[in-house]
Amino acid sequence: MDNAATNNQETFVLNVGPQHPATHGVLRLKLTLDGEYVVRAEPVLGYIHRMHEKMGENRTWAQFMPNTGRMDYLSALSYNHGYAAAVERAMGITVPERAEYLRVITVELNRISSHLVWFGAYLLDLGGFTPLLYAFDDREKILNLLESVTGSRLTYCYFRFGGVYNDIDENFVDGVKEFIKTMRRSLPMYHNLVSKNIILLKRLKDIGPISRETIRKYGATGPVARGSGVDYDVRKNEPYSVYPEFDFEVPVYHEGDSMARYMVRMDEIEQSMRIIEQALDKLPAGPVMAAKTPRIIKPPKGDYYQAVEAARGSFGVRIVSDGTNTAYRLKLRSPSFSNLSLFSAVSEGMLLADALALLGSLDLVIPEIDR
Amino acid sequence: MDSELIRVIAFLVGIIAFAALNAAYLVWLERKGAAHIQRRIGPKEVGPFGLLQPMVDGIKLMTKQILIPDGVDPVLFRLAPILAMVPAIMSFVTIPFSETLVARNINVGLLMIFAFASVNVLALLLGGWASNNKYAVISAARAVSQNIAYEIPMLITVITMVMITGTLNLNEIVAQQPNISQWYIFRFSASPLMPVAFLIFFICSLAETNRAPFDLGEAESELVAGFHTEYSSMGFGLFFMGEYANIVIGCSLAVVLFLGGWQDPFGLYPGVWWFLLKLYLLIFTVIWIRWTFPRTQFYGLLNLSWKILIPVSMFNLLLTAGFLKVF
Amino acid sequence: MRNMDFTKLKEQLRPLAILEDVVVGEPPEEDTGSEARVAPEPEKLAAMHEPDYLARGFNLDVRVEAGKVVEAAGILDEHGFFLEAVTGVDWPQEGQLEVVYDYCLWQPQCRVVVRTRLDRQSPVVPTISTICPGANWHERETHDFFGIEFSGHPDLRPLLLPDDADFHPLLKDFKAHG
Amino acid sequence: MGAYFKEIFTGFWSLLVGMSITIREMTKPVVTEQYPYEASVMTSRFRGHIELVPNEEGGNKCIVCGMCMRSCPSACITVEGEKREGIKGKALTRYRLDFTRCSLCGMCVESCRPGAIRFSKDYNLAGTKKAAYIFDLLKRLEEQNK
Repeated sequence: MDNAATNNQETFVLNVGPQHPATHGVLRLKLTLDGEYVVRAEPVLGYIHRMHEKMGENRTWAQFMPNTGRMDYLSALSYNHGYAAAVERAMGITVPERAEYLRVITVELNRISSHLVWFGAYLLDLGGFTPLLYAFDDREKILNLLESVTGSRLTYCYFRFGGVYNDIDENFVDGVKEFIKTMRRSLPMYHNLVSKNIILLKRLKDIGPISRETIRKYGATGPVARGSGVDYDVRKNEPYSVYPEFDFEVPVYHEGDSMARYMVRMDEIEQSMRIIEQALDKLPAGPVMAAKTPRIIKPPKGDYYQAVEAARGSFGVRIVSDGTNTAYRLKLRSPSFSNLSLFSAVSEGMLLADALALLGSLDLVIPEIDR
Repeated sequence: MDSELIRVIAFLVGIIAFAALNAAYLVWLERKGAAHIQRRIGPKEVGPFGLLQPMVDGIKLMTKQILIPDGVDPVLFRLAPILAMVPAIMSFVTIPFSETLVARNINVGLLMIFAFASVNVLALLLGGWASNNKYAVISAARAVSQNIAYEIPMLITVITMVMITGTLNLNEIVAQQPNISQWYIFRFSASPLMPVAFLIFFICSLAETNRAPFDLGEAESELVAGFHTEYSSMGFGLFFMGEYANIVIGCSLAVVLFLGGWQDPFGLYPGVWWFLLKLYLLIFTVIWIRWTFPRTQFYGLLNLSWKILIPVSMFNLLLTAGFLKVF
Repeated sequence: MRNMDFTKLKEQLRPLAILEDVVVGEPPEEDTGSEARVAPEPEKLAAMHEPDYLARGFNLDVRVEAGKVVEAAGILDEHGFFLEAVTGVDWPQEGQLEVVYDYCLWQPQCRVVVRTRLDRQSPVVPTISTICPGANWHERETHDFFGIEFSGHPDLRPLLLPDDADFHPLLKDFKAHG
Repeated sequence: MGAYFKEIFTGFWSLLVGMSITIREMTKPVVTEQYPYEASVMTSRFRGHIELVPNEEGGNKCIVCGMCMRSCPSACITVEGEKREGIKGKALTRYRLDFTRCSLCGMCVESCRPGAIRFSKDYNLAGTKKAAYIFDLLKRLEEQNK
């Protein structure tokens, strides 16, 4: 028991996790509670720490690619993208346009599937079971599409330096269009079933408000930041790939509560669909791999940084190269790490149930925090 | 005298069988209902449509070891599951399934049911407290305050009903509702708020039985399994059966008080089938609600009771009193 | 830097930067074109570079003494930057450990890298968690991986490694198995 | 006061809307796949563990260059070959795949110039021992030919 707890008879320590339904993985929260009120919350990390950064130093640049998909298993393609773009930046490789379009299409599909999992799992946190199954039904369609292109369903390893692994098949474009049609029907259903539900509104409105300043001080990004009125999206603010060619909005809500973060993600599903539609319409013909990609990747000496907007926020890759075929140093900046770090500051004084609602609204993927 | 003894024994066996069978098959219904709402199939392997699944589950539960963790209160820990089941079975005694199919037609039947229903919360409290588990204690505290909050509007509504019916005998209450226009839910001459009163009663019985969306006691995403976290085997099984038995009691009461019990809506063929039909429709609604909504937050739950249900049921009480006086 | 003039920021950061020897006439490795022209002393230049954003991915690269990281963090915080990450790089040949702070601005786009080199034997650097609370975990992680001591840090227990970890896996002399 | 009643009514209405949605979904057909009884066909690009591609005579196309071994991030491939009369290069004698460590990234398939390996469509492997997942792909190919 904690010292604070033994000294004060009114408080006790509740261990939430590492095996607990609310933590979605092996995260542990050491909560000091006064009744049901959180006095102090301390997340304990590292239960699935695998030292990806050291692995990066021990294998060739190309061999590290599968690792990126295993950090955030829900939006693996964004992580593929971040790493591929960082090495391409270091090598000065120009990616063919078709390949960039395919990257954007698959990444955005992946983002939708990630948000759908979050939506279902979050409702599960809040005690609603059925939306999970509906969301997984829709997500299944995305997984089928991505499987037909990438060959795997979750831990994709689709991107290569200079392009993508292989071109789409003939059914993909129609399949995606069909999916967008069904998703456009599903979204209003989700809003009627869940977003407008009085019980959900009561549970999320004004719960876990995060101020703009807290967001900045803790370096939170992604939907968590955008739910607090921060108009920051790497796709817009630091455009990469072919994102500048698309017309899409960055949903921003100013309330900063759990409901705002919820609405940001739901709106992002719609915006991702808009990007996919435009990308499908504009999809250029051509090769999917750069012709001049060197066989052996040896980026010139120096350090390079690349950020991409993953489903959970800004994913950054910092490469330090010494000009050999392995990385000298590979820093993976994962968004959930920063997003979770503000939890203990924000959850103070909240009810247990609200604190867990806040935790869910941060959309954590533990392997990505622990790396 | 002899026939009376046989009657008691027959009803005793019948009631226990009814309670156990209901608990078992409501689990099946719950799983099937949930599955189809979620566009799955649900249990289908054991027997046709998985109908033997409850039996298999029961056998599994009975063959499991009863684990008594360190540091629990051994007596209370064992007592709590029994305490959860017994009052539920006792309450069945006075439920009129049909005009004649009632174990004991007690004059204060309604009162007796509420007396036993309040024992149920004691079982949760003791089970949670005796478990020596923080999740269980939090859950027990939640369950108690929830039950206190919801007992009030429920009893106010029942008092309103008693004022209208003028009796505590359940069979007499049913007899007063021979057809659909006479059902108390539509008896606007007694009070224009009767459907609201039914709704309050129904919501309260959901909360009293710790059913979703008021299942704060077992909020599995927060408290793992709440008060029965440490229970295994039939200890858990009894809590589980107790919960379903309580749902049956709650819905039976709603049927008796508001929906005309065993009476035919058209006054033609009254009988036990009408009672069961109405009962299972209500129970299905309970299941339907559970698989539709997220769980309420604790303050939301208390606010609903203190800020909405209690004032409205009070208003209904006064209104009914006024109507009784005037008409 | 695009879109906006960061001259004030640069003026504030320049005094913090250490002076490094630059051989005149021969362009240094990093693209310091604009700096080289305005710098008063061609041989001793402030180690503040503006690399080509498209090639490097960041806009400003400042190398400071270990004692100045807090001041640098304060200046960047004032300008509205947020801390993306803190990390280390091991340079065993030079006997040094580098600490890298990545800062980023919401709008307009600007990434600033602040770096400092520490002695590999006794790597100590003041904590910036007093200015950016978010640095708390990043510094703990860097302490885990490199053994860098962040003086004044409220809680340097291992974050990602086990509580009893007595090794620092990202040091170059730590050999990974398998 | 007005807001109080409004909230009750809109709240109650939202609950009814939610219930109407779930009951509507209940009448729709089930979407799950009853796995052991029915199984979906793997897409043509599905990545199972790798297998050797048979040539026209049912043999393999491997030239034992070792590129797959070197490209594998997890070092789960071991290729052994020997010099044989009448064959240019080496002939494959053993192709060992340690599937317990494979991450199905496909680096080996990409690096294979003669196109001797490809992804299989095996997705329902099950076993209780680690050794069950250490395959000799050459033997597997020979067994398939029988």
